[in-house]
Amino acid sequence: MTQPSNTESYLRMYTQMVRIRAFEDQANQLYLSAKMPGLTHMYSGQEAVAVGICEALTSDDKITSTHRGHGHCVAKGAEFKQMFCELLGKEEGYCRGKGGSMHIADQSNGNLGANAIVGGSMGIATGAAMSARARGSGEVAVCFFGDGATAQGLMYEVMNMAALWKLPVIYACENNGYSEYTRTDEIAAGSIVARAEAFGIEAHQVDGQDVLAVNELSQKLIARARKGEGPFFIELMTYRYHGHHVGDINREYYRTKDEESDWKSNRDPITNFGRWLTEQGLVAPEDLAAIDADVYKDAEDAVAYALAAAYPDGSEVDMHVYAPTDPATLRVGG
Amino acid sequence: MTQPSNTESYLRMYTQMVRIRAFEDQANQLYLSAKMPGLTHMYSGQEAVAVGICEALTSDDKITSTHRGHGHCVAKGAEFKQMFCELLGKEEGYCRGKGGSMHIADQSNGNLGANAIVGGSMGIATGAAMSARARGSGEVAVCFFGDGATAQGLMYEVMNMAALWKLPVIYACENNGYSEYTRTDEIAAGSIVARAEAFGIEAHQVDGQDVLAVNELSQKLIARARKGEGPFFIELMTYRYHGHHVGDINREYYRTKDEESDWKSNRDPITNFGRWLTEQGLVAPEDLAAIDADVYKDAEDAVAYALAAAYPDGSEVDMHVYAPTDPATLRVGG
Amino acid sequence: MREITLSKAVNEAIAEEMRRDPTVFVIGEDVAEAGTPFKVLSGLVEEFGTDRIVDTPIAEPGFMGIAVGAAMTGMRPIVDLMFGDFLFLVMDQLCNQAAKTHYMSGGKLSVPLVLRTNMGATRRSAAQHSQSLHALVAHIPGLMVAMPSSAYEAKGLMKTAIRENNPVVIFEDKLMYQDKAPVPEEEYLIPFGQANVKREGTDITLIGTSSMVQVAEKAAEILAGQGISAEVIDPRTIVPLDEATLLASVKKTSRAIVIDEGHQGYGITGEIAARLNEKAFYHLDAPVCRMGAMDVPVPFSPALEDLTVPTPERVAALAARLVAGEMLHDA
Amino acid sequence: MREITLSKAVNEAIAEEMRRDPTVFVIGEDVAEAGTPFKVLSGLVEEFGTDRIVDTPIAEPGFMGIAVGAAMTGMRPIVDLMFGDFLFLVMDQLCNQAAKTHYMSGGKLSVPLVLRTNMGATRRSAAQHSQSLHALVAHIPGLMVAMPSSAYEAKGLMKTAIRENNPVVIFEDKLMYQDKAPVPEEEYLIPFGQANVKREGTDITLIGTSSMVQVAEKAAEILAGQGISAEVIDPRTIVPLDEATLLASVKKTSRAIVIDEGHQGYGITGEIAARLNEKAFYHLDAPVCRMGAMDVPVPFSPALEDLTVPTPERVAALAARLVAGEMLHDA
Ligand SMILES: Cc1ncc(C[n+]2csc(CCOP(=O)(O)OP(=O)(O)O)c2C)c(N)n1
Ligand SMILES: Cc1ncc(C[n+]2csc(CCOP(=O)(O)OP(=O)(O)O)c2C)c(N)n1
Ligand SMILES: [Mg+2]
Ligand SMILES: [Mg+2]
Repeated sequence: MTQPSNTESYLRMYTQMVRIRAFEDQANQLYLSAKMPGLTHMYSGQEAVAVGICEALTSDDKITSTHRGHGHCVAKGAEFKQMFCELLGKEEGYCRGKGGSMHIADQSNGNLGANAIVGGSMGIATGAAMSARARGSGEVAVCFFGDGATAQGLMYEVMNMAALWKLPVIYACENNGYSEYTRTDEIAAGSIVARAEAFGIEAHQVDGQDVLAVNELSQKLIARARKGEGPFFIELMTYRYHGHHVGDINREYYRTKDEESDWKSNRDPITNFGRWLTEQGLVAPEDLAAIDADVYKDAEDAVAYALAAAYPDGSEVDMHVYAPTDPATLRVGG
Repeated sequence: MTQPSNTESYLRMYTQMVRIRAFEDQANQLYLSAKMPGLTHMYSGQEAVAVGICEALTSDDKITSTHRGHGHCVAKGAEFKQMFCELLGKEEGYCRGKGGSMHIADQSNGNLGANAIVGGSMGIATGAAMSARARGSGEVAVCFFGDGATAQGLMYEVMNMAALWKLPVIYACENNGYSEYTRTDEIAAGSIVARAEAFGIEAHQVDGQDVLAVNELSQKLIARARKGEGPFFIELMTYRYHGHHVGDINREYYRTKDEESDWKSNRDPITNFGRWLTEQGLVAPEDLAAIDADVYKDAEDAVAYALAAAYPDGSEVDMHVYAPTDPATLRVGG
Repeated sequence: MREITLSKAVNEAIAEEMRRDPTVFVIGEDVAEAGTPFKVLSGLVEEFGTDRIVDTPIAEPGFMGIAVGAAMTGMRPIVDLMFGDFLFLVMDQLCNQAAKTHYMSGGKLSVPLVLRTNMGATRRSAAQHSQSLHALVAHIPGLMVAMPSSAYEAKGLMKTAIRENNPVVIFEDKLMYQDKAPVPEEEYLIPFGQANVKREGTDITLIGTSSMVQVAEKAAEILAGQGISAEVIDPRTIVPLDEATLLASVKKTSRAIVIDEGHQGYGITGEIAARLNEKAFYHLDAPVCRMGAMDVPVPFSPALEDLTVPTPERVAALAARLVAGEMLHDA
Repeated sequence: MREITLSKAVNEAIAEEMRRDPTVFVIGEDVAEAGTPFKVLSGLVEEFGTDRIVDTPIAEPGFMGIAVGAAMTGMRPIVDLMFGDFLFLVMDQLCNQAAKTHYMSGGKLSVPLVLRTNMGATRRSAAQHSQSLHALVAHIPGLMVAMPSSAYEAKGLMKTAIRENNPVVIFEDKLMYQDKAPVPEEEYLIPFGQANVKREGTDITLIGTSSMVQVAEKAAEILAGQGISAEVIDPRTIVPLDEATLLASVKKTSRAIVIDEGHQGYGITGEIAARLNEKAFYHLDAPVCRMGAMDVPVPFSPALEDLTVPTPERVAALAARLVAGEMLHDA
């Protein structure tokens, strides 16, 4: 693989962040206009985390994602159309409409799926890393999870094994300051990075609004994990702009509007990275505006497509409960 | 409560350690002579841990115990007769024969029970501490568990809550170097005390063969926990003399006879404490021998009693599935 | 009589019992200021404070275990499990610890706690937020299992659950939180193990749990239009189960369908049908039939999800076949 | 034919499949040098090394989750769960993740793993080491459930389980590890969903799972002495269930008892009985009856424990009553 020039890679990161934001804006609109079945959790504000990390991965590398998973899915290479189709329960969705927002998966790009059990994917990511090593594939697995998920015991169980067995897995804790309607300091005692370190895992804290910082650290750690120096732990300090889910509108009882607008105005990962790109003279403001416009157009088109797309046929309801096994395999000598 | 003189308390500790050893020797004999239903796990070698800690507790304080629980049970004040009856499945046992060795409980002395799920009692101990505070009882709860149990995620979940809520609970990790047939360093990455510290919990490591060291540290921490300065974590370095259970006879494939005899000859908690007591001139060797003889006699008598005792009547089989509730309570105004 | 929502009924039950008994407390995620995502507990923290309405980290096994320990030592915790699907996370503490402690201790220790959680699909919440898992806990001796079918039931059963000296799992239907029903101002409790005959009938007995009681009642309406008289029974608690009332009805009508929103396969309908078949065999004109949720993970797509649960139309159609004797020819 | 123990049969099945397919590996506590506490896996680590026979810390939820992730990405893990009672600890990873992944991904991901664990009481191991919890997993769509009744069955079913593209839970009876049975040297597999008619008979069908097949066979001997001809059937897998074979038998004999070592209440016997009642109703001379373990936590005391499980004598007595028509008068 030839190394892309820095500017190329910067622009890719910028574009990917804008794609996430555009996707979420459309998804929110779908909810507000009552076209979305159920609820969904917006990733807006956290784009630099998913993009900074996923741009350091190959498409064979695996990730596991969360209930707030659209960002990871886009960053790992998914297409808008199949994503919106999935969110609307349509047959052309990544999971034929069976998974929806909280279970969206895109195995062709190494995304093993969002997960509606907080912390539920920590074993899966660790197992993918174990599998990568057993198969000699050279892949790395990244486990995305929130600060709230650090309360789940499963994390400590699998970190222990990952450390004992030196597995190529990166635990990426997206600390957005809240789990649902509760501040992180009310649910997390001590220090999150120290918890990983206690298992002998090298741990870092990084500004999750700075895509370059995230990407640089990720590149280093992923390269080292590939060489067998893993596992690693990263705590990424970030913020979610919307409520816990799209329906969480009145949230002043747990966080102030001032706090929200401070993050949005001063620490937005897209605005700041765009400003830096132009300040460095790497790109003209109009170029960025053109990217934005293209991406938003794509998103709108994809929404229109998905709205018009077909639901799965009723006969699908009891398909895919069990995976088929080739009968020849189940015979002697098979 | 008047403070006992030091010598009184030392002799109590000595006696309690001998009582545990005598109990286990008899229990092992019962197994070897095929009089014991099922298997059981010997505490021999670890006596200073249970006694050093429990002598710092009142009988209202709560403990939770493990599959290797006879030591905790004796140290918390239980009687031989009811214990042997329980091990033999007799009606006069602490649990009317329904629990057996792995579930022996003695709520009258604050022992909430052994537990056959490794790590299974960590929540229970933490909840007992929460309850103590809610009831304003001033009690402290001690959670005994092995090094192997530190792999269970539940521990990290409840330590987090205990730390957030400053509960009066002491996590007492008996590190005897093995979980079943596996060395601790093969199943525990990093540092056990650091794991507690990462949650902001003050943690100590202590020589678990030195009953005075254990008792001194326990007294301090328990007093502080009672004042609301808890939780605390103690890692007690110790050793089990027997196999994982009474049937684990050939164990050279996982540990050497040399290692075993080194601990038994040089680090035995009873021998060493006895020697110290006589060296200090606090007691004559004959006095200790007399204690030993008395205790062994008691244990033998209790075994004979238990062997002759009656099994529960068959009609007990479906008793105690549900606790009765006073019908008056279940009525309006009840 | 005033009408209140199921959500409000649960809230009232808990508040009344907390006033009555200082050892009762609530523990779970976002139960305090947020009052749970479904807002069922709104207002309680204002009255009882954060010492008795306790917000936890996202650690279901952990706070379930803490509740067991608290219950063993003089408190009466109400564990709030945000979604019934998370039962899988607390099974060890619930089934290996809470359920067995009284028995294993020979009756010396007891675990008076309530695990309140929910069930019910068709909210477009997909496979991990839509399950109805009461069959799992009903199988474990030592647990009691309540399934309220209305606001009235929810209040009365919750109050009993809190006063019980045993671990009780109570399943609220998420879809019913806003459903209103008449609920007296005066205190009342609903005893466990007493089924409620919601509608009398002579041709067939429809036994429904939780929201399936409403489904059964609607099916009975449809059947009435066809000249078929259906009796509708709500067992209220599946452990203990009021076998006597169910048997009396089936012996009278000679036919029955058991309707439940858990998966049909190896779920609760099999047990109830098997007991009725066994003990009312001589009186039956048709086999006791069942209708549970389909044996598939709950799909997200609305086009699929609605197919997975029993509906009044499907229940009525099956009932009509039974009454017509068509099941006999199949069998 | 040579006779080998059930323990050896399982060992051979795993070894053969590991030789055949490099993606198969074993993960669990003390599986390597110790070969598990029951010594079932002894010798495997010598042949396959510690990369493929992987000792874990005591972290059942953790290594279950790891197995799910490995299975989703090209491996075929065999998870060793030391006691069936620890199922409660792995339920979330097993039932929320492994069981649903194929469905939730619309068929794109699959989870080919085997969870091998055990069941069975009367070992004096008390309430947390004696449970038979297969009913819990049988209720969850997406899982397959196998219950071998002999060394022969254990080997053939294990080989099929390993080759299946779905999560399979396989329950071995702890009490049967040393039981010998004829097992051919040549490779064979036993397909899932094909019941085995162990003994033909005309008066009553005895359906038993796992060690209850032996109990049923002994009961059939007792009954033969009383002039009653019992047919004995082993379903082998309860998911998928070979309803056709069971129904054909019950239609022939007109009577049946389902025998299982799980708790009777809300267990698997209810489902099987309900299906047979429903689909063979017209042919039945008596209700399909059941005998499961008592609905009590397993007591430690030998004086109590032996009362909790079905025995040949009790099965035969119930069968004789059914044949005599006595159940009809009760019902
Ligand atoms: C096991 C489990 N418990 C509770 C929930 C309900 N829940 C969904 S998201 C969430 C908060 C998660 O917080 P965090 O991990 O910080 O992620 P964030 O939402 O902030 O991205 C909770 C409690 C769940 N889905 N799964
Ligand atoms: C959840 C669970 N997993 C596995 C076991 C089997 N088991 C019983 S004791 C034990 C080892 C425990 O080691 P440790 O905690 O160090 O205690 P020790 O035996 O050394 O006192 C294991 C694996 C169990 N009882 N419970
Ligand atoms: Mg968060
Ligand atoms: Mg140990």
